[in-house]
Amino acid sequence: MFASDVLVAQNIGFAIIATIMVIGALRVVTTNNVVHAALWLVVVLAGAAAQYVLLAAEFVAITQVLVYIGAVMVLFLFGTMLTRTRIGAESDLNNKNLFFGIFVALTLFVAMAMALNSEFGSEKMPANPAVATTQEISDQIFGPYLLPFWALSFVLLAAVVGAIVLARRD
Amino acid sequence: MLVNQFLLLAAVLFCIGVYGVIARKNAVLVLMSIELILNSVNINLLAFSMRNGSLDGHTFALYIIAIAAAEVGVGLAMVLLMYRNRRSIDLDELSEMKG
Amino acid sequence: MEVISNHNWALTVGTFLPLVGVLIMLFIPKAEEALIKSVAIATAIATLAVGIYTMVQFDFGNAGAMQFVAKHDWISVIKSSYYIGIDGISLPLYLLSMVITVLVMIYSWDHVPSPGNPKAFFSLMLILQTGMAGTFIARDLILFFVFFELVLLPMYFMIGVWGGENRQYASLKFFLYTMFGSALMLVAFLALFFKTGAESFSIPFLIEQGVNISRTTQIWIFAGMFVGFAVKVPMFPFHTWLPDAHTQAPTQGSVILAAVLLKLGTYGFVRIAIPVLPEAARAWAPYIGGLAVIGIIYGSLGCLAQTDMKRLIAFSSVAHMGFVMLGISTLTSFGMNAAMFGMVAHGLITGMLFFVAGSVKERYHTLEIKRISGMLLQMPKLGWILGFCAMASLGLPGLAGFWGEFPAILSAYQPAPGLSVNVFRTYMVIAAIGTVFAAAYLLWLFQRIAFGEPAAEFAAGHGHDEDIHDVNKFEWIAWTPLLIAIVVFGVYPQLMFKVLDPAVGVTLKAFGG
Amino acid sequence: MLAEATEAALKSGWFLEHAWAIPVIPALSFFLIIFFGKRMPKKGSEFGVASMIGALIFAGGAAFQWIQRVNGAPEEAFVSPVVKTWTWWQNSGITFGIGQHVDGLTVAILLVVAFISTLVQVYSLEYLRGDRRYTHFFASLTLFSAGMLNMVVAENMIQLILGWEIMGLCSFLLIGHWWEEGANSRAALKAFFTTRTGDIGLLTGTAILFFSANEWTTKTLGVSGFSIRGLSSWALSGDPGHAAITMGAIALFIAAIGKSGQFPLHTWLPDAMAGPTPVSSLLHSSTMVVAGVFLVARLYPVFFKGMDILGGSANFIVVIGGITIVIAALLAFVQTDIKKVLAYSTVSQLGYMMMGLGAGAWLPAVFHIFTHAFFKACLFLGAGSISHSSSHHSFEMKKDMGGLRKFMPITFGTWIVSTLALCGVFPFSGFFSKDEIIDNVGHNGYNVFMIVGLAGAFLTAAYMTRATYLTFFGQPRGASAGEHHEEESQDSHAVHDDRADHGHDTHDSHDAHASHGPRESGWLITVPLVILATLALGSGFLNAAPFGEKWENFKKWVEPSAEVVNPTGIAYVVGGVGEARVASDTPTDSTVVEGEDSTVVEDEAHSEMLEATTASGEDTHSSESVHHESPCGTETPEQGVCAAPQLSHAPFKWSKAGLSMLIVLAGFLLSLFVCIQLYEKKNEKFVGLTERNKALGFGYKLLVNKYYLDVLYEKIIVRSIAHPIAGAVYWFNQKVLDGVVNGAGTTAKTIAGWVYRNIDQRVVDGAVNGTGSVAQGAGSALRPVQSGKVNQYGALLFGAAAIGALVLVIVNT
Repeated sequence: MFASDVLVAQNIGFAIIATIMVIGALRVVTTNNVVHAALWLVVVLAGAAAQYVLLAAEFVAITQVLVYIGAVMVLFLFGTMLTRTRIGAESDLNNKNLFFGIFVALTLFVAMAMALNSEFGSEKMPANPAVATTQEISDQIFGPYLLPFWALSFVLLAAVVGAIVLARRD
Repeated sequence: MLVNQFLLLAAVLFCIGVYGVIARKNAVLVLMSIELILNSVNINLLAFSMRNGSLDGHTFALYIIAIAAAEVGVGLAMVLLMYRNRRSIDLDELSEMKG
Repeated sequence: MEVISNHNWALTVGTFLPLVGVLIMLFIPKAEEALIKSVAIATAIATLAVGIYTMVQFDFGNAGAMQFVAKHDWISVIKSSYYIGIDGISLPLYLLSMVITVLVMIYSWDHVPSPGNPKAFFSLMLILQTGMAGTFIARDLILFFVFFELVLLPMYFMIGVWGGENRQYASLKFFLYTMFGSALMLVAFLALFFKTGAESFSIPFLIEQGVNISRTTQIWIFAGMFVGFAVKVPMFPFHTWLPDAHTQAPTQGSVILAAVLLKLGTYGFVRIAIPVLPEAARAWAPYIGGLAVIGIIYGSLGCLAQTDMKRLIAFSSVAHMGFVMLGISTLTSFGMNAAMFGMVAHGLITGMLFFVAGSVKERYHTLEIKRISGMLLQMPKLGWILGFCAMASLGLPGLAGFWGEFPAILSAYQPAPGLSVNVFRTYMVIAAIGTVFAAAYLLWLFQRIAFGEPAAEFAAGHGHDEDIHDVNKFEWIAWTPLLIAIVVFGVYPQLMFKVLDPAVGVTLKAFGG
Repeated sequence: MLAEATEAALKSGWFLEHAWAIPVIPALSFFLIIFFGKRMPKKGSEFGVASMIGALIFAGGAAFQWIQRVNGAPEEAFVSPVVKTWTWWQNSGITFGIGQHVDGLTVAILLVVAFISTLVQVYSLEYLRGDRRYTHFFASLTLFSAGMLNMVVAENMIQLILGWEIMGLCSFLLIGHWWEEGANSRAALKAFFTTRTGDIGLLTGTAILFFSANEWTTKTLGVSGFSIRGLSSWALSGDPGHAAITMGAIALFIAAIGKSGQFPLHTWLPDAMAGPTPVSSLLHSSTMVVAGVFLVARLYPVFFKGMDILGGSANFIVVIGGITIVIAALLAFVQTDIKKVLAYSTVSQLGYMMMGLGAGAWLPAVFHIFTHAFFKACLFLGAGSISHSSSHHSFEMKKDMGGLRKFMPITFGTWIVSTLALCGVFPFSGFFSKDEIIDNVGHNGYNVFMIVGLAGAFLTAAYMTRATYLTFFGQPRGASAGEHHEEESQDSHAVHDDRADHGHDTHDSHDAHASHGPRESGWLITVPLVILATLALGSGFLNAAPFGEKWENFKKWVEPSAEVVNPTGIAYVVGGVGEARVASDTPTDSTVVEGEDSTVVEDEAHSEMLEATTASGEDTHSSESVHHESPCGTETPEQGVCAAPQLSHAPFKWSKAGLSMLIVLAGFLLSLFVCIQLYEKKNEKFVGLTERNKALGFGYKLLVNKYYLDVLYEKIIVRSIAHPIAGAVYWFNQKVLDGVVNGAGTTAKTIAGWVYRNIDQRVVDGAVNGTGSVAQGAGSALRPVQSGKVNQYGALLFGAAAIGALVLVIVNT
């Protein structure tokens, strides 16, 4: 019965966070203000981090907070500033693909929803999953997934170099 | 706690992201939408790894975060460049770059 | 069984050798045109040599059986295997494709159409050769399909890049049309695969299992294949891509198209559709026959309405393939033999006609029948060759065309048991009338172009003199084999019937024909 | 031991065994001429003449040995043909042969064809000297003869078709020999096209007969259903259903109509005069047009049963023949071109042959082929000689001839002889053939057609008199009077001269005419004329019924006796086995040519037939004595097979002959009278009669317009097919079918556009740009991505993905 309380709590938590995330996401793609959009994105990302916690992935959650909300958002804001997009409302951020976008999004959602329902109708998560420790993850990364890790590091390197090459004014 | 609830959430985010990519005109906003998509993927990964009780999901989620960072970096650099060349980051105006 | 062994390497090599040639050509700089050409031609000749070796090794006493069989796992996931073999039906077409490629290349030595770039042109022809040869030896549906489609792309580029004014429309039409056909065909193949227990795509297996499929299902599957093959043949009413493709394609393209590509469709009927689905074949035969005779009359009338020589020849293909399909639709050995013979004959003759048309175009810079006349006075040799081909094409006995035409008509008098005799006898009469039309349009063409006085604009001293020269040496080299073959097979058809007949018998086991 | 006796009794000889070589020789020389002709001193003509002489020698040898064979055999015995086959093609394991089928009919026609061809070639040496396509001409001429000869020796229908069509082709080339003239090439086209129309019948008829007969022939005779021998026996065997054999016969006869210029397909024949005169003479005397008649004579049993000949009522063949005689003869009256007169006379003579065959007068008809060849060839060559030497290559009797008898005695003499022969005056050859036909037609109960025949004889006499008068009597006119008409240079022949490579010498000859007017032709022309005239006079005595049995050699040698013979075929009564060996073993001697052989098929047939053989042996002995009761043709033989239907022959009566003589004489006199009145005295009662008298005027108009048949064929049928119908079909093709195809594309586009204009735009652009860039050789499928706004393509991508996903999901659930 105790466990069940936890479950209920989890569910309620999930529901709240999910709602916030969805609203945030919607605002991101609808707001007319780039900066607002960025801030709403923060909300979504934070929500995502929270979900990770619910999914017993502390390390990822933390990384999410650090990298995304820390670095990426800052990047975005810088980008916004550097390109001197008007802070504040802007009229035409949307192009005439609006309706097509909605059409596609809905289609996709319907497709996925159907697929998911038919696949995992009411399958439950394992009751009390083992929380993944950082050590386990590091074992994973530097164990079986070493090669992808290297590849990734190269990608990052390339990205850094590329970013510099592109952005540097001369 | 259902598996589906996470997956559905991810689906919703994904679709919203797609909508953003399609419907937005401002480069920065498009990048943001892409971030949304990536996150929804992450959620999926973690959900599944919890379901299967394996850690691969985590690993990949991390990788994705890293890649997202890189992508945003490059992306914004390009936006910057674009802005420098023609004082706007309106994607619709990219259309005259026919090879 | 391993892919290559001492006794069955010939087919694999013969099929893929051209690709080796392409690889070599990749490393030759574009500028080295002569080198590129010679490498390509050398490859083609080497391929032909392998083909001839195959023929020499071929056991003619046992032409009905598959020979040089090679079988090896290929895509085990979908139970498709690399399964090839050759029998009396495949052999002539297999060789035909090789011969035609060689001759076309020799012809191309000094006839590379604009915008030049022989490297690409010759490579495409080699790839085409692989596709064609492969189709004729494949014994596995997926393999067959792959080769069948492999043929599309080079031809698409040939028409689209080296074609005439309206090439983009023509090439796109050709591509999409055929694609549409083969899509349905693929579906039919898959249906066949699953209906036979999803065990294998190998044709012999399907022939065993096919009979167990319920009649209605058979009919539906056959419908899919029918469209796929009929588009390629092309049968009325799926033929409309042909005139455009032929008219726009460069000479070499037209020749290969007419000589070999059209045969892929009919070959598909003979090799796959009919033996695998006998019930459906019986059910479909009257309709196929009907479309065939419509095609005969219709194509001939289309010819009579043409003002462009090449387009006329293209329409004549519709009529001739009509005879082939009529033969096939009777499901009798007479019909099948006629059809198979007709395919080869049509390949030789119409190929030759397109060669001539190309040379005429090159001389006069036009193919308007109205504008050309008196060719026999200016270029007697070319003129008489045209006359010869016209005669062969209208089915004159003693030339190859006759043996594809007459037995087909004959067979329609008595179709396979279970088919309506009256219907097919009607077809017979209509087809016989078609031969008169054939004479009409071909002789009309010949009379208009070759007889009479040269047209004023092309008469001597009107600036065309340097273009208007008689057959040159490359043309002779490229044409002589075809001309000889037309006569030889016409005078002594047994050469081919001896090979075809047993294989046809095997194909028709299910019909007691 | 019976076998030895038979072989001793029934001689076969080297020439008979090698009759197949007769067509082969000219065929080979055709290739020689094509490839080396131009380099030879005589421009290839030597090959042609030599090969024809070779063929003639072979034919002569064959004929001689055949006569020996017949004489060697006992009275009334069936003398079996010499048959050989080699494998030609096969189907479902059964091989079909090519080879020879030599019997009386064959050797007779072979002889004529080879003979006439030789003379015509010799004649052409002079006639076409200096022609720009001298070599081509001889090539075609030789191939033409090869075709006819092949058709005559044909062992089976396919081989027959081969020769038949080769003749068609060569007639195309020869008639259109001077194709610079549009008219000539059109005439050539017309000839080929008309005969080809008849060939529908040939193809279908062959098919019908093959499938009806094949089973029986294979079982009984061990030959395929194509084989002449097989078909003949089958027709009389009582096996065929009436419908099948009738359909087959009708179909084949349609082919004969086309080839032999019978009504209503005779219209190509006069136009065929556009060719050089030697060609006309060859076409109209012994080859081409005879082919149809020969077909009927060759497969006579088939027609006999199929058309129910001698069944008492009139049949298809006899009716067509009768009509042809009269209409053609009438047309001959209104011609001013001498060659056209002869052309129509040919048509009407062919009518006689057909009528004879249709009325059961097989032998006279065949004999008429034989004799007609000589005098008709002679007449044509005579006309050629006139135009060549006297009238500047003009054939206009009224304009350019007249009074030539003084200048061209030899030509005149031969002409008169041949004319008398053609009219059937005793004792010229025509009398013995044509009169026999009329006689037998009446004898067999076709009285109406006997009258038609007599009327034909009258008309023949009349129009030939007219032609002779206009040509040789009266005063020289036009060219033959030495004037040089300008319009004659419009004449095709003149045109070709002007462009001839060696044009000058012919020009010289031109001027020669102009200077010293008409003169006799050179020996290369006159010698053939004389020879032919002699034969026109003499050949009749080969079968001179009036002088009793022993003069009827042609009958003895050519007519197959209607005996029941044992199924191994082809054997003459006393013991078929041995002869069967002669007939069908011979190929195995010559199998060097080809591996396995049709004998394989035949032999087991024999083995199963052996017991029947001995049985039928003596049974046929008995029937030997009383051959008039031979059941063949009337009822079916109990055992054994028939090779020919039993025909009876009209006993010769001078009274009947005298009657026809009188009629012919009347024709001469009346026509002569009219001619003198009309052309000599210019008697106003006659001149312009057609203008004054309505009925005559109408008839005249009808004749001048050839009964409007040409109008019907060319203006109405051909024109309508060639233009409106074909045009309509093509319109249908472009507008409807293509419309459907393109329509499908466009509708797809518009629908997409209706859903969302942008996708459509992109797709089409994309596709077009795509192909465009491909066309520049630099394209790649991704090309469109760079051609438009980035997120448009994002949109597309996701859109596609979304729809794809949805479809997948729906399919899978």
